[in-house]
Amino acid sequence: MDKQVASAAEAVAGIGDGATVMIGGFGGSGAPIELIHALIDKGPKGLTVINNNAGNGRIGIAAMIDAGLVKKMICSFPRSSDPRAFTDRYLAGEIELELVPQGTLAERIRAGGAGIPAFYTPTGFGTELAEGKVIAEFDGRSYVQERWLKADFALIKAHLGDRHGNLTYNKAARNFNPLMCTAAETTIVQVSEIVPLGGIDPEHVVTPGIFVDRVVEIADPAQEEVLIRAGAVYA
Amino acid sequence: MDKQVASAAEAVAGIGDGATVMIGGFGGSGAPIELIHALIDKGPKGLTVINNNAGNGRIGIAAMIDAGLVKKMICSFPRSSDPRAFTDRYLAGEIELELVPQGTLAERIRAGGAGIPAFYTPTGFGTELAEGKVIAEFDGRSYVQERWLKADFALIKAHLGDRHGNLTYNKAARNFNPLMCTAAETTIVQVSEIVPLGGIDPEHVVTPGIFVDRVVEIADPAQEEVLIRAGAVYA
Amino acid sequence: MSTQDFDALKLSNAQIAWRAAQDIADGTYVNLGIGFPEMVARYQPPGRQTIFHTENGILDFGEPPAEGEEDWDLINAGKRAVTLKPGAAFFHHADSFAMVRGGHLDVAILGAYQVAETGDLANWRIGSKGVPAVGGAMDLVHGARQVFVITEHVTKDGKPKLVERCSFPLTGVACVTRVYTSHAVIDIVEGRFVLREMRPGLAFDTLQAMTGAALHRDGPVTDLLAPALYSPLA
Amino acid sequence: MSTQDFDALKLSNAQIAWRAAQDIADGTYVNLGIGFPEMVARYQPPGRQTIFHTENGILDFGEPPAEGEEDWDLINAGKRAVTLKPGAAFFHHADSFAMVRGGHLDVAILGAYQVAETGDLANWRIGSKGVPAVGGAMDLVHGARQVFVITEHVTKDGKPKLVERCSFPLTGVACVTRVYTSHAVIDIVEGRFVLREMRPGLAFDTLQAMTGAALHRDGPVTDLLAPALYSPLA
Repeated sequence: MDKQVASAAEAVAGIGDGATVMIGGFGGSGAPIELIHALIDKGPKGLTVINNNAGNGRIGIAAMIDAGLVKKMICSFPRSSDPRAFTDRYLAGEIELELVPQGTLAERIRAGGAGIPAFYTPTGFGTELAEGKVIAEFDGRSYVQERWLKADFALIKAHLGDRHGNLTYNKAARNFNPLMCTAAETTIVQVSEIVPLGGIDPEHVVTPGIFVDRVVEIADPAQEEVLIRAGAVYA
Repeated sequence: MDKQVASAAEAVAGIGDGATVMIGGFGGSGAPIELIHALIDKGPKGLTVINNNAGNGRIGIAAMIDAGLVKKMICSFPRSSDPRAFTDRYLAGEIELELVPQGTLAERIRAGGAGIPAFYTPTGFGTELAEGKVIAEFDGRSYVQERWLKADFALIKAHLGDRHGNLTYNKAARNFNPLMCTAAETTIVQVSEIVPLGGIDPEHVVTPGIFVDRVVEIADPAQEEVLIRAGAVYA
Repeated sequence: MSTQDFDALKLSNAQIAWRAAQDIADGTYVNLGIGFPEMVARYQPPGRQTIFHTENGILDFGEPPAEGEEDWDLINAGKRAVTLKPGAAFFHHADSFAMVRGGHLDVAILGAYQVAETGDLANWRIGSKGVPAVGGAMDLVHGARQVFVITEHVTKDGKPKLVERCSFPLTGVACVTRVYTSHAVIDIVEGRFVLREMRPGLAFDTLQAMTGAALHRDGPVTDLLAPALYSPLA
Repeated sequence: MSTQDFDALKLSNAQIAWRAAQDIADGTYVNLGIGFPEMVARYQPPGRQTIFHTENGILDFGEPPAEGEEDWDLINAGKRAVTLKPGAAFFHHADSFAMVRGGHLDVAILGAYQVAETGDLANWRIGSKGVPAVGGAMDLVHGARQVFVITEHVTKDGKPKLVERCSFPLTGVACVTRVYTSHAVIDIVEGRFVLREMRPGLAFDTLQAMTGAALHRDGPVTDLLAPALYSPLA
């Protein structure tokens, strides 16, 4: 069993028009920049992208939007330090938005990975984000029913990985990445280093390899926040 | 902030008659034997105990049952290598049983800790364990609604701990322990060693201290399977 | 008393944050909303230890690092670089919101556009224009044992922010337990604003006039005091 | 053909396990039920790598250790001591059943009291007496992409185990995809038993007579063969 692939381009093979793609990261941490840019090079159209944010500056998800790949964003916070790419298209009616509270977004993805088609949460009850949703009362309190979220592909940034797909993450770059690994039909991971089997202590594995399909080593990966502060543009 | 207590007896203080108590462990691994035995010494009655099994031999949960502490077991598998303590009382109608499929038991506890009052699972649909439960269809498939499970207290066995309650576990002794930490009003943990703050790498913490209330160091803790094979009796 | 006089009696944002910080007990787990609420961390009374939670997966983070020392994989929910204290832990977003939703936080401190006497909070969106963004606000208002709001007592153009019913889109229903304003400390008890503290020199009737719902008294009302503070953000 | 002749043609449990093992592709994730299904691990064809999952929180465990070398914190769901392979991982029970329920396992192999042509499985309880115990059986039948059953074709007293509708309490509805019996390999396709392999020398009519529901043919039926095997558990 060997899930290693040789390049970011090879890693994103098969992501076609209309696919739903989860992309890890929160703000400037944990975004799989090299995989995203390889996907831009490939150029599928009409994608639905699931991420906490909606892209920053002119790289990563923002560059996907600039390149016209994205039909719809599912996210909690499409405003960030420099959200021009999304904002311009959204206000022009050229991109759809499904706004999901951040904890609900995380739990919906977790549910998708765990085979839980729906769950109840207090979050959003009585707000416009619960409009049209099933409401139920448990023990005298009202809750909103939320559905699982799954994707065709997940693009993930991890720290160490092995050829079976066992993964660790770097600090708060963990965020949505381990959840998204579980909820996609095909999970594609870039790691800073591929270590031999057994190189990750079984006690320290954060994502077990069962959730991973492809692993590519990208040594010294770009850090989104650093790129944005440097004014980088991917086009 | 210091969650350390000096002894197992002090750790189980406040567990009174009628309490619901989650107890970690699966088969012979991960059972907090010293905490359980301290609770037997204290002697509360009418407890509801949540564990995967229902006690083995004459120690641990089996000894709790022998000592007449337990009114009801919530578990997935009340048969094991030597389940006499439970079996005898159950067949005599002296102890109640709520039988829950193992994955549903884990997910109900996880839901209790995560503020999810109910969720849907395919597990048990069409079986006698789903009788009387709400059934719903999602995307053409039928699912059973299950409710969260919470407890007044959790008795947990971990490996390393610090005074804030950050924890690691030993191998497959992890099992239900991290979940139960999250779902009890008061979570009581025995660890093999209390290390200084920072002694556990923040990347390797399995249970963050927010889920823990009391930590007691029990160096060289008893291992349930070893005790059972030795024919140990706690009375 | 004129609006100008009312303005003259107000606490600065730093002082509001200071006042809220006094009510955070030793050994508690706290989430501070992005922006203004983050100021609360600066004014923890000496000797008290608070463990701060951030939605993006850290418990027990500390001060920002010196400029140039930032690790951009070590940030808080406001995307600002932070440092770790000994005993910190990392976890993923589902575990992080399990802490929030599951009732494990002692206190969440949030800003507000409006707070209703029912405890309803509006703090995520003013109208229907622009790009909506909710982040973790709707999750944070549920689950924490106490939800504190820190806010000016009135808007910039003098309209009440404490109201009978919110007119802005809601963040949560019946969730706020206490409000620290520029002029008063007010508990929300069974659908009523109960005044606990007010600025010395302020008349109850003036405060009531600047408040969009009835203020109740239930026990003593003491002076709302705060030291002079230099506030780089205020 | 008499029942005695039918008996004479049957595969041993070890041979049934061997036959099932031939269908586990290289690079797959597999959960083996407690007891008889655990035998499948012994008969993996050389050169194929299977990663075994156990409900109690291990991926990629291996053979039992030598006697006296057991670590009783390193056990499988059957509570037997195991060892780790390089690349193993530990996780808690909720993550473990997320793997099961979430469709991440390629194959689950289970025993059976009865299998219905609908794919219904009864394997946890025979009657209403004694202490009921379900463990992970009801979870395992959902989620794995393929659910294989390994079983004798008939009960000890010669009654069919493959039936139109299960009379014993169900473990799951419409979940079994393939059945390996002592006499045949049978797929479940759209609510019908479809015969794929049968023992050489066995007449179709005899097999049908020993089966409690109609056997269909849809393509070639080949010989069910297995090598002679020494089975310490059989």
